[in-house]
Amino acid sequence: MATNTQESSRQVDRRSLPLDLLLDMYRRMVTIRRFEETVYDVYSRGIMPGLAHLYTGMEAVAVGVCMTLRKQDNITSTHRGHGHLLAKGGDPRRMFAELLGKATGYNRGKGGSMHIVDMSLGILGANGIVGGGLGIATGAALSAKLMNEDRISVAFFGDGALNEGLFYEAANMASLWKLPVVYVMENNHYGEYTTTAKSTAGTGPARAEAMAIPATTVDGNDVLAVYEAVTRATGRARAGEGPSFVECVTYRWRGHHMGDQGDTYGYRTQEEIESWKKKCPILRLRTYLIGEGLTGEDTLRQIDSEAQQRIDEAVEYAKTSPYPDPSEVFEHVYA
Amino acid sequence: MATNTQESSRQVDRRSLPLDLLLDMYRRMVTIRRFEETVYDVYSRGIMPGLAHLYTGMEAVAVGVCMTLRKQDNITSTHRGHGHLLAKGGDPRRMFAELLGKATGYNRGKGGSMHIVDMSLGILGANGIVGGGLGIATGAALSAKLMNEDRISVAFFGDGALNEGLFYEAANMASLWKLPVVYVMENNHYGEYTTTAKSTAGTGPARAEAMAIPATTVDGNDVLAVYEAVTRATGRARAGEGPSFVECVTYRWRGHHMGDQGDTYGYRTQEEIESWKKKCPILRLRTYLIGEGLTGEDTLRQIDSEAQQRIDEAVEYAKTSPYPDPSEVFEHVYA
Amino acid sequence: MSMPERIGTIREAINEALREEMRRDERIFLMGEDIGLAGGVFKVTAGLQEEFGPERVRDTPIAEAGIVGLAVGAAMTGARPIVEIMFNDFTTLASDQIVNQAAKLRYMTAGQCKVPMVIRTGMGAGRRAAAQHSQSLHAWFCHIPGLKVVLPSTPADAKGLLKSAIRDDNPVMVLEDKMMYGQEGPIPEGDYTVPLGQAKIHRKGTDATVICTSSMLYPSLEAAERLAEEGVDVTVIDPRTISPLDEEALVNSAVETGRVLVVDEGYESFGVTAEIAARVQEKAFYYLDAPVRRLGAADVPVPFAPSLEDLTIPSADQIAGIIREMME
Amino acid sequence: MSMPERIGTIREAINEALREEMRRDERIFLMGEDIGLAGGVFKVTAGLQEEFGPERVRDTPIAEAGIVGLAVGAAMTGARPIVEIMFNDFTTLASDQIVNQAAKLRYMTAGQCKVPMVIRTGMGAGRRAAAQHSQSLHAWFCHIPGLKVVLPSTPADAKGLLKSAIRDDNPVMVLEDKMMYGQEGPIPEGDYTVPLGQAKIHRKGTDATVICTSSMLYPSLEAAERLAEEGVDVTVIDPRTISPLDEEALVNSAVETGRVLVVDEGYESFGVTAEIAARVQEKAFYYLDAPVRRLGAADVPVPFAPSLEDLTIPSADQIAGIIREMME
Ligand SMILES: Cc1ncc(C[n+]2csc(CCOP(=O)(O)OP(=O)(O)O)c2C)c(N)n1
Ligand SMILES: Cc1ncc(C[n+]2csc(CCOP(=O)(O)OP(=O)(O)O)c2C)c(N)n1
Ligand SMILES: [Mg+2]
Ligand SMILES: [Mg+2]
Repeated sequence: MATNTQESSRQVDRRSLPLDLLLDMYRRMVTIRRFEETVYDVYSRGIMPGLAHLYTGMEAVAVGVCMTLRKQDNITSTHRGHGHLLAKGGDPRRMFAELLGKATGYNRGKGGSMHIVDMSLGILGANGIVGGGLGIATGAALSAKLMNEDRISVAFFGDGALNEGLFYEAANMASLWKLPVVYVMENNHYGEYTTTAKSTAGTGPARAEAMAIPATTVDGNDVLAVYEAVTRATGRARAGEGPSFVECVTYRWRGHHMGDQGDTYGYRTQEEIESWKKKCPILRLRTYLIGEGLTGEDTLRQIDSEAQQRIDEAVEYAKTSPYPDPSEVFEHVYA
Repeated sequence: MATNTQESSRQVDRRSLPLDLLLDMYRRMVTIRRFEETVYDVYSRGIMPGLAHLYTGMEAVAVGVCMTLRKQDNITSTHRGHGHLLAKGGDPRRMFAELLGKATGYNRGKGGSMHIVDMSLGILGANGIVGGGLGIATGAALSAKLMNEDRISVAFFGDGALNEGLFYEAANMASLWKLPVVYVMENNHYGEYTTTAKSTAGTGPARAEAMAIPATTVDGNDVLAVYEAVTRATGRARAGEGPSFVECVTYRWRGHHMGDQGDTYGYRTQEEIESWKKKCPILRLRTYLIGEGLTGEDTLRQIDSEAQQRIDEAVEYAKTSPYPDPSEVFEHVYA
Repeated sequence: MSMPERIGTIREAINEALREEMRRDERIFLMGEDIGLAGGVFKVTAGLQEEFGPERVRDTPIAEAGIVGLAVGAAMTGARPIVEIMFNDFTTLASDQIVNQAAKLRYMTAGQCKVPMVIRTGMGAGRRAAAQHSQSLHAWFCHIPGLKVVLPSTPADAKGLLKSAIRDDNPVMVLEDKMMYGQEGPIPEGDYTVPLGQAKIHRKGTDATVICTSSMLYPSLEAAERLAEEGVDVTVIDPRTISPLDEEALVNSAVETGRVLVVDEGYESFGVTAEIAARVQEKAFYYLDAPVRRLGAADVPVPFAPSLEDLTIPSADQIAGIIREMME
Repeated sequence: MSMPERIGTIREAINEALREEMRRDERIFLMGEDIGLAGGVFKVTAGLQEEFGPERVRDTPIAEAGIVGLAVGAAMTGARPIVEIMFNDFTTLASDQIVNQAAKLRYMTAGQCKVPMVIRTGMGAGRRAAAQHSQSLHAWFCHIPGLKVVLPSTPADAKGLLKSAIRDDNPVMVLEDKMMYGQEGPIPEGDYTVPLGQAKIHRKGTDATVICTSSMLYPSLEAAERLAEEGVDVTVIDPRTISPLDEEALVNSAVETGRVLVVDEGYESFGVTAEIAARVQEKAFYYLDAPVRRLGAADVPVPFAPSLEDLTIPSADQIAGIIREMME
């Protein structure tokens, strides 16, 4: 979370970004990828309960956004939350333990994939309700303003969530009250099995602009483009200029959730998936780093293997952790 | 409802409108005015229970819209519904009886001011929930399309209702599915005691356009301007081209409801009210009719006094009607 | 009933009821998220879009309030919409449209209109789906005059009750337990209906009565089997329609056995078990040998961890345990 | 309690509690429709924007789900929002945010966060406001683990309970009967709190117990007066907090008198009276001389016509009549 340096200037020139920032982006994206693909494996072997919505292919969005944030900044995430949490600095061990319903998990096994929270990192939660976090992120921005605290909010949400009424109610207030919040729409072209074209008249950015919220669309597979656009948006937020809206166009490689992996349900073609795999966001950053001569294969391979190791450890940690005590079922209902 | 003649052409030249149509507009506007001002009197004398939200000053909107509709077309109305109902052909006697909670009322006294329905006139109801009718009107348009019935819907709603999420959910579907519905936003500058500027970022038309719904703003105190704009919108609907959005800018002369009449609550000035009274929509049509030599004072005065008489009869009818039988309290819960 | 039957799942039974009703009545249409092309996330509507086309089996945006709102308007104007809200938890997003519009329009208008629509939704815990995908909020709907509330527990009832719900001229909430979609049993072929408001006695005993809803039928039957071995003879009765409730059948059974346990998967407090217990104790008071007991889901948001989640759902063990206590 | 008191209305008591708490704790802010400039449609928040400014007494757009959603996020991040939802009927628009977010976040996160917020809303019929402006839906909130539910019936309780609700670290629903805003009574000055979860005995008798909530206190007291003249000595007890319920106090009274009537203005079926009746009969079964009786609002959408509306609200006549029946 050391990227506070951009705060003064809102224009980012990708060529001026420090190497450690770029490598950190790479590291986080790879960590997400390894995490998700490991979830895929573990789930496929039947040792993971419940639902899991994988972020594979969308890594550049979470990382491009969260690298503009500081520890005290808040995010709200979605049902497809692993990437956001890891990008904001979440601990893969406690995440994996949560996915297995263990007492060492972030939520002591009570939340599972869709409800992980880390208040110390400003992560206000994944959410099982599509669009459910939009009010929360906006409210966190309101409290920052009211209590004069130096923090901003980012709400991640999907192209499908754009059609829930809550967005308009919350964003309207954010616009009226100039709240420090950035709405990041992850347009991966589908909400479950329904294409954006069939679910959405008009576009996200147009809808935001109609509420006087500046909006932009970026290539969500280009982590630097995301970083650039969101830096402008967070800059506005930090300067008290109000909310912004950033649409990131991307794609999920895996099924909507683990239950339907491999099955296209007739809603998309294998070719489409393959064509997007060619636009892999990690490969793209890799190629940039090497192509520009900023780093070498070895460094990146080192990062890759460290990431894999970190995830393997996380799995091991999770597997060997205890289940919560039965008595915990009645704990934490009230504060 | 004899204005079906405009259906083929969507461009209205006000100079070509037949006199009987113009006089009908005038008659309906005056009827609404007399109805509302009589409600004001009756309420002030303490013989009317509950809430009443008066439409005085906004008559041109309801009439300009409803004169483009046929009997089978549907409307949904709001808490401020008397004008819409009368414009669509509602019977003032059964309306007044309803306001007094009488068994001869439209709803046998069970609904009161905010819930009057007349299915035979396609009136799907006033509504006590702000924005509550937006889904219903859109659904009526959907059923028309599904069942291949030749009718369209109009949803009336206020500038305040624009901020309820339901609008976006319903209008998005209308746009996607090209449903025959017209959204008529009555911008009277306030939702209760809150100005549009404080409640709404951006504008209604921009929000509709962002969902690919054609939108326009008209002077809501000019019945002919409303009629012209809505004729284009209903034309689109009838031709299967989908929804439209018409913002009508107007003003309510009376308080938000009868309980706060005379009290400006500090939210608006007496001068503002007076300045809008000068823009009286009835006076405006009157001046036009006489100024263009289309009719004479006598004819209009005749209409005025007939309207007053009709309302006086309605009050008399309502007053002398019986209350519903106590046993009715348990009737109509289920069909 | 001498109708031909076949063995099938609740999923199939619902699908069959929808298909047959849509063939019978052109005014019926379905709308919901991913119900068409994908056949629904629980595959309940599979194949229907193929037969009836995308107009009548309509995929919607993710917009629960809007979906129900449109259904209300369509129902008022002569269509007969059937809405799927994927998870019961998401009906909260449409509460206003369900409660303030659909349920009240007939009464508020003194019968000028009717709102013949069905909302199907998946209830129940057990899928490790955590607190926002596991609720059974039927008590909410039961509390609202103007709604009918149906909870099938067998394939035959799923078919027969859904058909009745579809033909009813009121808004009817049909809550399907997500764990039961694969539950097998006989499905009567053809035009089989089960009237709304009629309980069903699944097992008749003399010592105690278990009144149970939806998937709670199965642990209740299991508990009854176990108790039978111990010489305790238990009636198991499923109201099937929770609102309106077949009070007479429940009270009669209470009078016969003198001991009643009510089991339901909604949160226990302020839930369906309370209403049934309150009515039974009032109407059968002088015949009761013990207080009416209740067993609902634990009063906690449903936890994700399987080891915890299982503790929140009423079990055969608990049911048998309570009946044993009552026999003392 | 030797605190100085003054006579004032429930409206004033609430206003005073809000004012004192806002002075005490800067993290508290109010949001709602027309609560600031206009002081609320029931004038409960009058003068607060003048004292605390438009940031802390915040007029919002008409957007109930958004308002509650923002409050949840603000509460999670250290603020202490108090939301006004004008009419209880409109809380249905925010059900998801109340039930799936506010109520569950603490549990789902195993205590990592808390959601200290209050939602005040106006319940109750009698204002000739018809079916969408007259509901008392507190049973809904009581059914949801993670929420607390408070219904004051006197000015002192209105002040003391609201202060406790504001200081509580959980989401607390405070339902204020709209007919009672003008109700007068003593208001203790200064820092007066009433703990959540404690019932209050308003009148102590030996023959029967009336358990009543919110505005039902007054017809219950009136019925008790009338019955006293007939020689029937009635306890009147108000739980004040409905969730968590002071079960002990209610059961103790049932044990003492042997006859219990529960009165509440929510719809009778599947409402608060059912839960209380079910608990009392279970815990006091062997002390009861008659079944626990219930009286809620009629199970119909609230009609507009005064002549009909009045029939839906429990009355002193009905209460006295039921107690008389129970004494036979
Ligand atoms: C309120 C609500 N409605 C429906 C669902 C079921 N659901 C879960 S994810 C999803 C699709 C969301 O699409 P999008 O917002 O584009 O996110 P993506 O899955 O593509 O990341 C749906 C419909 C839900 N969880 N919550
Ligand atoms: C869901 C809901 N929230 C709040 C209210 C209270 N209320 C009644 S009318 C009104 C203002 C509506 O403003 P607008 O839509 O502009 O209509 P207008 O009164 O100006 O005609 C409000 C807030 C309500 N009836 N329903
Ligand atoms: Mg998507
Ligand atoms: Mg307005």
